[in-house]
Amino acid sequence: MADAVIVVALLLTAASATAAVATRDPARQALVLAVLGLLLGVVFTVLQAPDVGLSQLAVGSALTPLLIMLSVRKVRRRGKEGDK
Amino acid sequence: MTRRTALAAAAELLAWWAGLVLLWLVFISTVDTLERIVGASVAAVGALLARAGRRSVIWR
Amino acid sequence: MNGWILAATVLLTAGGGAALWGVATGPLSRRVVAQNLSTTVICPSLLLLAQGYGRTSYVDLALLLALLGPVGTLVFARLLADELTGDRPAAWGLTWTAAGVGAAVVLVLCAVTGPSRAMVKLLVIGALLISGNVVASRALSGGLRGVRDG
Amino acid sequence: MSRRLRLWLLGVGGAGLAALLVAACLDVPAFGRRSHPYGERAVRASLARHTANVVSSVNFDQRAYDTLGEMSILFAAVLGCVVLLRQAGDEHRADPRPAEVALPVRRYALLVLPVALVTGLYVIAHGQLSPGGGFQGGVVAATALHLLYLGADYRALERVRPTGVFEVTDSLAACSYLVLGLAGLLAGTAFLANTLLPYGTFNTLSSGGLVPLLNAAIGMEVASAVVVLLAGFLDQAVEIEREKGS
Repeated sequence: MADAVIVVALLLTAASATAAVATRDPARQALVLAVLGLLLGVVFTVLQAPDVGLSQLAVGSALTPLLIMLSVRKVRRRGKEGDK
Repeated sequence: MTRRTALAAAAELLAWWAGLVLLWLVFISTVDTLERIVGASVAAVGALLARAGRRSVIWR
Repeated sequence: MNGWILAATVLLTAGGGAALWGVATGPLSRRVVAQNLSTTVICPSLLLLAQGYGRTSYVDLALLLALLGPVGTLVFARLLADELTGDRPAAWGLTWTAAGVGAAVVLVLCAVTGPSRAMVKLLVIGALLISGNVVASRALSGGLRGVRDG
Repeated sequence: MSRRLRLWLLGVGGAGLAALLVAACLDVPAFGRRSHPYGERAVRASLARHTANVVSSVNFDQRAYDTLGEMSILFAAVLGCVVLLRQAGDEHRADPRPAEVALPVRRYALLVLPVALVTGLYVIAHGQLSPGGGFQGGVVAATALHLLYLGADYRALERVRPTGVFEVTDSLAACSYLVLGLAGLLAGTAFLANTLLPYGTFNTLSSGGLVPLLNAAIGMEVASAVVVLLAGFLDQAVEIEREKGS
């Protein structure tokens, strides 16, 4: 019965991955990617792989969103400068 | 750096250092001499960064 | 199937599902709040899993999430500040309930582990999680136009 | 090649791939079976060298050469970013505006900054005992530094983080990983062989021979690489602007 948590974690990860693909706007996608990283961390923990889970949490919760949002900000600023 | 500010700086660093050493002792499971040495040096680096961070934010 | 893993599953399904649904749909302000809540909900479930599997080394995962989760929300609060100025996301009710759930889980686990350094570690994680959650929601609801530093 | 033909080709290719995948999945041993040939040998070798965390033993002892590859991948990636994101001729650096941040947010950032750094270094130091290691701890330590940007403004972060120092630390850490490997050669055994240092007592900080040192080298390398990487991104996003009218 300990598989119940594996099934739930996998289903949530599949749903969040689909949501990440379905979201078109990069800023909103970064939000969904952050939650996806979190759920992947849970999947790795549940499958008894804490090292991989730790890597996923370390990178996915703060570093990836920061990189994506900085790029989005640069592209949006470059867009505004171009129109002026 | 008058004597007073040097004292204040040392007190702040010491306070941060003590707090971070306690934090390190809470984190680790088995406590032995090597852990204490590594913990003390890591806490020192953390204290320096804490002070540098506070000063960089306030000093305009 | 011990109770801890069952509790973690329930928390993961309810909290994780709600946070995922919140972050995937609706206005931007609600999505950001949902992302903040996802950290506050999944960290206690990691703690419960650590207790359920009987491995204290898994507590480091919850510690890391309690530290970096709010940092991720601060990233969004900071870099989406101009888009969030329109509708202020002030979901304080949800924030406090999630913080309450986290606190309850941490206290129960502290009671189980008994007075030891491991219990202090759990308390540190609980404190980091709740303070991070509150500060992140404070940053989301207009924190980044706040008082100018002296 | 009309569009329809292309789609048709994609369909055939996809169907072939799907068939092969299904065939492969049918032959995969059942999930969670008792015998794991690779796993048993890895655990035996790891315990022989008193390394409690088998994953770290595989990473930094049995397959240290692959970790050398991973480290150089990260080094090359950050090098590429630094080259691509440097300031172009027609761009100038505008001084970052000081941002007003609410006091609780600022106080939280200043408080969590050292705690996150200590946690990152804790994860690096205990790489061979509990889950974690150089990669995870390095990322945590690097992200901790950027709390200053999130809690205050970019100028505060620039004051605390001289990019040149971190670039030098990055290459020094990479070189120290190599030197540790060469030390094995000099001592007459193989490159990156874990036969130099005593294995120490099990489950203590000094156990595992070369593993903790390689862990620390990777930790420093990843931490400074991520700081340099984020420095490039932050400069572009916050400071560098194009000349007007160009």
